[in-house]
Amino acid sequence: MSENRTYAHPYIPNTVPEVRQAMLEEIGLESVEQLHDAIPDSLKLNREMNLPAAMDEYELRRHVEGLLARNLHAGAYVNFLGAGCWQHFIPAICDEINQRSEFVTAYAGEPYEDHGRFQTLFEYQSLVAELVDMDVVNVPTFDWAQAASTAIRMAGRITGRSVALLPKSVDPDKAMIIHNYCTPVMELRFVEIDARTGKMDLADLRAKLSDDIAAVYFEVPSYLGMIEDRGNEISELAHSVQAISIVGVDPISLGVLEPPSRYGADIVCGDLQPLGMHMNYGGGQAGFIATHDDETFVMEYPSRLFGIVPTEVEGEYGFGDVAYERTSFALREKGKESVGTQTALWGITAGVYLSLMGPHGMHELGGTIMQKSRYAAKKLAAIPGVSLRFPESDFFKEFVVDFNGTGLTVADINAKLLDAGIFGGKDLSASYPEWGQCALYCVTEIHSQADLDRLAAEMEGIVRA
Amino acid sequence: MSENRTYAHPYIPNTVPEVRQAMLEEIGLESVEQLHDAIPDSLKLNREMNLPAAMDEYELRRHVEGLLARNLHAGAYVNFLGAGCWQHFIPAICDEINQRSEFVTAYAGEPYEDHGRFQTLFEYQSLVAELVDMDVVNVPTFDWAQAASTAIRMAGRITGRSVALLPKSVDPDKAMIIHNYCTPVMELRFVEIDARTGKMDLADLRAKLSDDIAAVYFEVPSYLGMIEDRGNEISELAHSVQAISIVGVDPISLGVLEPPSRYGADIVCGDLQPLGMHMNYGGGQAGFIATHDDETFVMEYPSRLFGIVPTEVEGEYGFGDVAYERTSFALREKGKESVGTQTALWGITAGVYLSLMGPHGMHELGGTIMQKSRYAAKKLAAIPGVSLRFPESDFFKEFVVDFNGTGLTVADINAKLLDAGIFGGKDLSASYPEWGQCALYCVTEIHSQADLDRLAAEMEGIVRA
Amino acid sequence: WDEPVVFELHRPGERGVIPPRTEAGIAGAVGESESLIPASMRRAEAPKLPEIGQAKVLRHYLRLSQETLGSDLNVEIGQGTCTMKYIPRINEMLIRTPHMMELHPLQDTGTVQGMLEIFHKLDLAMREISGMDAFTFQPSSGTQALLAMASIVRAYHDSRGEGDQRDEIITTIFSHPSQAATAAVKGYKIITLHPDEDGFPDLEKLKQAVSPRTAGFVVANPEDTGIYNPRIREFTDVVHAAGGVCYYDQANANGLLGITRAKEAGFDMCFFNLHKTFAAPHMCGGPATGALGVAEPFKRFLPGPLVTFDGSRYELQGQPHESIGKVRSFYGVAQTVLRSYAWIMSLGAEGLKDVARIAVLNNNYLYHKILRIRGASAPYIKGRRLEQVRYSWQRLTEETGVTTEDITRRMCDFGLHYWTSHHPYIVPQPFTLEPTESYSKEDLDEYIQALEHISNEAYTNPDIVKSAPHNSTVHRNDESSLDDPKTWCITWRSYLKKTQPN
Amino acid sequence: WDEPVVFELHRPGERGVIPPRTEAGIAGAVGESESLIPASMRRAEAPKLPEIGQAKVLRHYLRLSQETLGSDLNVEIGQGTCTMKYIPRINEMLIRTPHMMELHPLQDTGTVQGMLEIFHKLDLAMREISGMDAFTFQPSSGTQALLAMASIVRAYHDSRGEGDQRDEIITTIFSHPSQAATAAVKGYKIITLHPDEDGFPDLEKLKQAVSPRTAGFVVANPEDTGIYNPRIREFTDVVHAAGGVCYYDQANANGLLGITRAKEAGFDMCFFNLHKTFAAPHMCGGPATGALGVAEPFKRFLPGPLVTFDGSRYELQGQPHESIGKVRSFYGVAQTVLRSYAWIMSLGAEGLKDVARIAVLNNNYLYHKILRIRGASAPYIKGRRLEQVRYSWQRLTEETGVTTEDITRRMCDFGLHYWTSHHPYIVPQPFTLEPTESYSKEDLDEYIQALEHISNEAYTNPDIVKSAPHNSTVHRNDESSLDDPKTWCITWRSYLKKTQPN
Repeated sequence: MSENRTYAHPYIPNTVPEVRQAMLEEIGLESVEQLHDAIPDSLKLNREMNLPAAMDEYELRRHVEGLLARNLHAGAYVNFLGAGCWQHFIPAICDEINQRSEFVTAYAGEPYEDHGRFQTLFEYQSLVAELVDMDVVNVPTFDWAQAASTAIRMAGRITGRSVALLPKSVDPDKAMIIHNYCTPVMELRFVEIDARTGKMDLADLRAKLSDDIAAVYFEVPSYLGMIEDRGNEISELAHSVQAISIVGVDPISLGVLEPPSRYGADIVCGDLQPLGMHMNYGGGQAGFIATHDDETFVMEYPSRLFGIVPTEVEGEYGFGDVAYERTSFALREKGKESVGTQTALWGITAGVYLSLMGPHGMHELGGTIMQKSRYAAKKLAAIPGVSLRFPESDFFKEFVVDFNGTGLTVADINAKLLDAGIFGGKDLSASYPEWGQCALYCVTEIHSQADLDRLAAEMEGIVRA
Repeated sequence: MSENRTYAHPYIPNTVPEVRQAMLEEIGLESVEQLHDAIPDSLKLNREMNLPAAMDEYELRRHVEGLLARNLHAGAYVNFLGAGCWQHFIPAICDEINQRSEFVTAYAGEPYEDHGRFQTLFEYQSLVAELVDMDVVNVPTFDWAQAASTAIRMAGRITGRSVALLPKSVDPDKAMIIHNYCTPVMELRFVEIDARTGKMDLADLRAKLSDDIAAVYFEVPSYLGMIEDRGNEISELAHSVQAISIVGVDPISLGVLEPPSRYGADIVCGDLQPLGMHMNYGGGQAGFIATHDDETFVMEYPSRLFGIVPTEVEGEYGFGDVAYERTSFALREKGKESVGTQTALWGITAGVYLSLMGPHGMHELGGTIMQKSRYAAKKLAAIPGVSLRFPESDFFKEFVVDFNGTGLTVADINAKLLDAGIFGGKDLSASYPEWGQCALYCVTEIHSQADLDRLAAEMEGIVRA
Repeated sequence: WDEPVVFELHRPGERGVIPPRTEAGIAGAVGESESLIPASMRRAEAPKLPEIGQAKVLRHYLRLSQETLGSDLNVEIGQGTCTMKYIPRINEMLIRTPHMMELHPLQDTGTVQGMLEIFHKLDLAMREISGMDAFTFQPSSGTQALLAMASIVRAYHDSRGEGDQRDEIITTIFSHPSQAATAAVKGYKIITLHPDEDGFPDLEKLKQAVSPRTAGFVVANPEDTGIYNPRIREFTDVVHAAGGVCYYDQANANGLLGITRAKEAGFDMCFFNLHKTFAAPHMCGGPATGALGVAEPFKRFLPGPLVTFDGSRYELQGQPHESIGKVRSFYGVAQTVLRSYAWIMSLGAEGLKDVARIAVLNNNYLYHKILRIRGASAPYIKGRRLEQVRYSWQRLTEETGVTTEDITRRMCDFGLHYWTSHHPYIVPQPFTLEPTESYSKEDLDEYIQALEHISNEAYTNPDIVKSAPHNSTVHRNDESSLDDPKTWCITWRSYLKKTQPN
Repeated sequence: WDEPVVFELHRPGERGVIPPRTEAGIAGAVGESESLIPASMRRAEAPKLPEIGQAKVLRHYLRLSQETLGSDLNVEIGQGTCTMKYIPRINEMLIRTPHMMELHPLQDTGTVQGMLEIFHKLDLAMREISGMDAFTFQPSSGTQALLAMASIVRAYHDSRGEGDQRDEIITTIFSHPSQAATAAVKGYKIITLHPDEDGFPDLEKLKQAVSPRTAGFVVANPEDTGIYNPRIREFTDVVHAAGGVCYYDQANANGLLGITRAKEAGFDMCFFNLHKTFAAPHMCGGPATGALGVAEPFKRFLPGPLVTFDGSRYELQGQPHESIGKVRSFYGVAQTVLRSYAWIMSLGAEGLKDVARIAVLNNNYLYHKILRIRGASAPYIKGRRLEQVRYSWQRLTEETGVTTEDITRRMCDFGLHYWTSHHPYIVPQPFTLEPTESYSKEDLDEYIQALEHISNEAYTNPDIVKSAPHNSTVHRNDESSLDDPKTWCITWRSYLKKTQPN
């Protein structure tokens, strides 16, 4: 205790010496040291921690703002990085709501004092349900990778099997997360992708299907941007061995692309980040899982599921936990996987986003992304030495640009783009060495034609130099 | 009406064609044009307005952020401009509260649905009352200049006289505002200032006192930063001719400086901007007026005054308008001056600020400003050719630096400081040509020693170059 | 919440925030702060501000915010004349950047080109909307704009040597009280015209009122009744013929955007409240902006400086000697200038016209429905109104004893605002509704249903209305002390003195 | 507010926002968007999202926010184990800048040096606070941190060729359910130790439980009871001797900062919930951060990448092959990393110790007072507790029939949270309070008085407690449908199908 302090710390009111003393007396103690008597001296830290001196609020602001000022950001640069975290238009109201003190600081209250939180999350579930055309959606989980991991483990429990098939085009980082989460209970096997189209190689899929297979997982659009248009066929193949069809989606595509329920998906998962979350250096991710309203599936969710109920008062809505007894909160290790703090604020935000956008907004937005990304791809592919890696496949938002014909590395190109105020696409050369120098470009509704023309112009300058 | 629009504007729900049509039918009209039938064609604008095309939210954000990015700001530069708008430390909670949707969008509701607004403004009045040591404070007015103008006119009505005396050191802009507001009902006469001390010339004051004088107005600290230490004498002189003593103060000085009530002020006024308002290019100003709880004075306020009252329920507080019948709301031209929308949000913010700072915070802050401003003055005055215009006078926060010995103009110096990331002090050469090249420097608690040392070093480099 | 007054949260020793401190190096160089202050000026007794921990301060003000019914939270059509429209959230976000908040008004103009461009472009837009030739955004409310206009009237006549002779300003009873009050502040005698039977300002009375003493004529159109005076050009002609200046109170121009302008109606000046028509928030009562525009001959009287543009650089240019000088520090409420600029850019010419049309449509829909409520009426002409209507509960009061003030308190139980009218109550038992363009049909229906419900209560169970509020944070005030100097308490310290004497 | 479900606000044609559009030049170059989508993949039927004007969406969510009792708004000590402390507003403001919000995680590291420095400096602070040797902030909650630790246990034993043999993890019944659940996710068999009579984990039982099958031991100390196990070092020694890994659940380390550390207690790994001890907000349930630290021998198993600093530049460095890979996309919740860094910088070493001491002082004051309330008790040892206590209303229930769930609902009427405990209810009729350092004596007294009041009610008028809530936004739920697949409604569309069949 800082005995020489003449006033309290603003965050710790009872550091007021008189108050502290009165409270100690009340509980029969003489000094604050006695408070920790339960801890043996041998375990006590016998020195002060070596940490920087405390800052007052203004010092802190200046210090942190000074650090942050060293970051270049995608609001000031033109950014073509995507690969799991995407820069989209965020309506101001999304931030207004998720910055509300009430939502920022609430946690796990009861349906009565936190009625608003329950309702908001129920609404989130309901709005995503419409987007993905499913009847059940969970309270958000950590991210797409977690949602996919859980979907696969749900499939494992439902089928009593232990192998999942995934296309090799899954994001290597996501595959690592799924792998860690599934090990050692389930095994992942990878299906080849067609070198020409970038899509799953269905022949290889057929070859790998067997009675061991719990699930076939695939993505629309894929990590590499391709729109998989044989979803029905893949789901039917999965179902042919009584496996479960799991589809990962970018929800922002669903204003224009068919929802997976229409091509046989049993479980849908994906990331909410495009629906109103700032990138936040990767802190905006949040996963969702959706299924039909089938008890077999619902009872395998580890997550909380909020349901709507009547109350004592006619016509009034209340909200509560559906089938709470599934969860590890109720059953510890006997519950379904585990549940804890997830990403509720992003669920609320995604709900606000979808409420604002409506069906027309999502449709227009999807169309705009289709057009702008195609336009960018076309402009880039027109540059000598630059081409598309999968020119025959339709894509949504992202596409693989092949720089092998330029004689330059992606790293070189990106360094030069950075000088021009542009964050170039993600370098794929480490993850997919067999493709040489390729990069994944992301183009969304936020890119103006001028931005895309400038990218093409700068790129042309770089490759011709 | 945009007949070809297939959807509503987000801000105007009833632009939905079907809804619009249904409403028109309900009121018996056929077209929206008929809505304005009351306006003769001769008065109608017979063309579309020539305005830029509407932007969607993202375009707007990018457009405005692009414009704002062209502004250099005092968060990134080191700023020594004050002169009526000061850069101070603003606790984060001030912004949290004044950005609350409820306070941003409320207006003029009744004491029941807007209980919080009434209470917050009553608390603001009460907190400022402690700071200035007076029993009555108004709901904020536009700015210090308006508060001073009204104080002078209150004094005119109370005394039945029509002349006010002000020292020549009053900010020329403020004097213009007061002059306009008082003309033609009252006349302003200016008292000389002592060329050596910058303070009011009491001999001249004595000479100008007469039975015509309604009020003597002076400031502590003055526009030029000086701490007037003869307040008692000035008030007594004013009272000697039955005039009213009006003191303008910078409220942030009152943690260390005596409040004007202690040296005879009858009316106190000033600006709230230092108490938690960002500079906002001059949009943060807000004035206050304070008096004793004397009916003669209270009944001359034009402003709303919120009072605390009991309610039907024992121990509960309610709030309402005190002596509403004074106001122009009640009496139109027969009310006291005029009242309307003023600067309530800044009043709320100042209340939050004072609640956070408490007496110790205000005391420490005042001391810090005293020390830092003195330090800066000392460092600058040590530079060859640079001196203080009024070296003998104590000052608070601001001081006049004399560059006549450098052979450079303030404009030259400031241009060079700008290149070094510094906004130099306000150029006084136009307002006070008799002093040659002088500038008003403002140093507050936000300046670190490193900032001040850097100022001195840059300055030295400039004058030696 | 049953929230105490902030002083009651005081606990000695607690701190809300620690302000920046003096470095040891500075203290060493200049000494203790006390030594730098003349002895007579050192504060002897610390101000009795409360000492409160940070969390508790935040909690207190957050709770008070929840007890405030912002327009964001309700169907805000009950504060008629105030044009409580939707405040676009994007605009509020745009101003929250250091590139706006941390600008000092005296920065070199080269460092604030973006800000000045916004001022200039809003000026251009306002000119187009009004037909005037130059705007200032210095006045920080409608009242200050009216004061500035009255000042310009005086400066104008002074410049012509008629300043002393022309000492009367003519206004109307249905106009905002500040029209009369600000003219009086500028030393004018006020002549107030009452309406004719249909609620129109009376042209004959105006003709009788004008004289060589006429300095100016100020009027709103439509006035608070929502009735548009189609003969307005005749009015301005009469005043001009008498040598007076005509200035237009367009605080609320919400029903007129893109439809009709000050210029064609013959006005020399007008102002728009950016916090009404142009979607800046009201912020519990300011800071606000009364954007003041004038025709070319009056430009030289505007308060300065004005923003100019030479095609490459924006500048702040001082005004000539004839200017009224200034009415507010610096250049106005820059944040609100930005907000309104952003709002106009979100709508364009077509959108602004939609605003006017839907505001009038909504109002006439509401008017149509409210006239069917038992006990409600709308005095004066039976025809359409523009953007608002002043209604009357005269019949309801006569038949049930329930007054418009009772209904004010009862509406609060429905989570809705309701305002009577400015004084004096020319319309008996008045209430004034203005739905603006921001509310949907369902929103209007909700408001109408609440009024219907209360009307039914008045006829069947009037006590429930008279004893309202029943659902507020607080119960009914005992207002008896508010007008008595012995008992009023305008601050907490005064309350303590008056209620705890010893 | 009696706020409808958002779908009920749907009015065809209304729009909340217009997204960015395609320029004509782009559309001209590439054609209609439909033409770019394979025919089979064009969405045939639009999603049935509601169409709502912007003002109405904002109003809806603002009202729902007001119906949510954030910790900012109340004396938040009723959610024991969650460490609901004051969330400094400055930290929330600091993250709201494009320099944070608009960073893409794959930007060149040269463009995010400030961000990486914050990660690195928080890592250093955490090392000092815990005695561990390396931290990752990737896990996005305590549960994910526990999963990561269980994964590391597995990777560690795999690396030693004992992965298959060691298939048991030992935990305790008073620990968070996720300790057991995450270990089970990683395929482990769970052994759960029950406490001894005084509430301490039982060392003898541990000795019986360990074996060559022991992979790890996970425990909190203190556990949810607030009882600190002073023999913890003997526990970790026993496990180590058996070849197991010891990992420490320090989700809540609020009573220990600067007092004692994971290292000295013999743990190989620990994690801190930044949203508990380190003052990041809970955000209705995430995103959160479980900062995971390990001793040097375990560093190679951490998920990657880690931030490194060579004295001049910060880098993201991939992890070796033995790493568990990743547990979450990218690097964690960067905003919360910044928040906690800022919080530590606001306190310094001395301030952190003040946190621990005042948290324990507040808890013991509360404990002292609550034991005096009729019907309340605190099972197990009678001595002091650290930062929280699990209490019991067993006697109250026996004597009045009022249960802890009844009290949950009744506390809501006082504007306060109250939480029972995790399942199973080892302590009968449990409730768990944790006052943290953030609340003043008066705050604690307010909470105590509410419990006293309810205890009195239970003994005098139990129905008022049993029939609560009386003051909530909503009335008591009929929960009968929640566990029945035929009637549960997890989405609005499901509700419509199940309640409007035709």
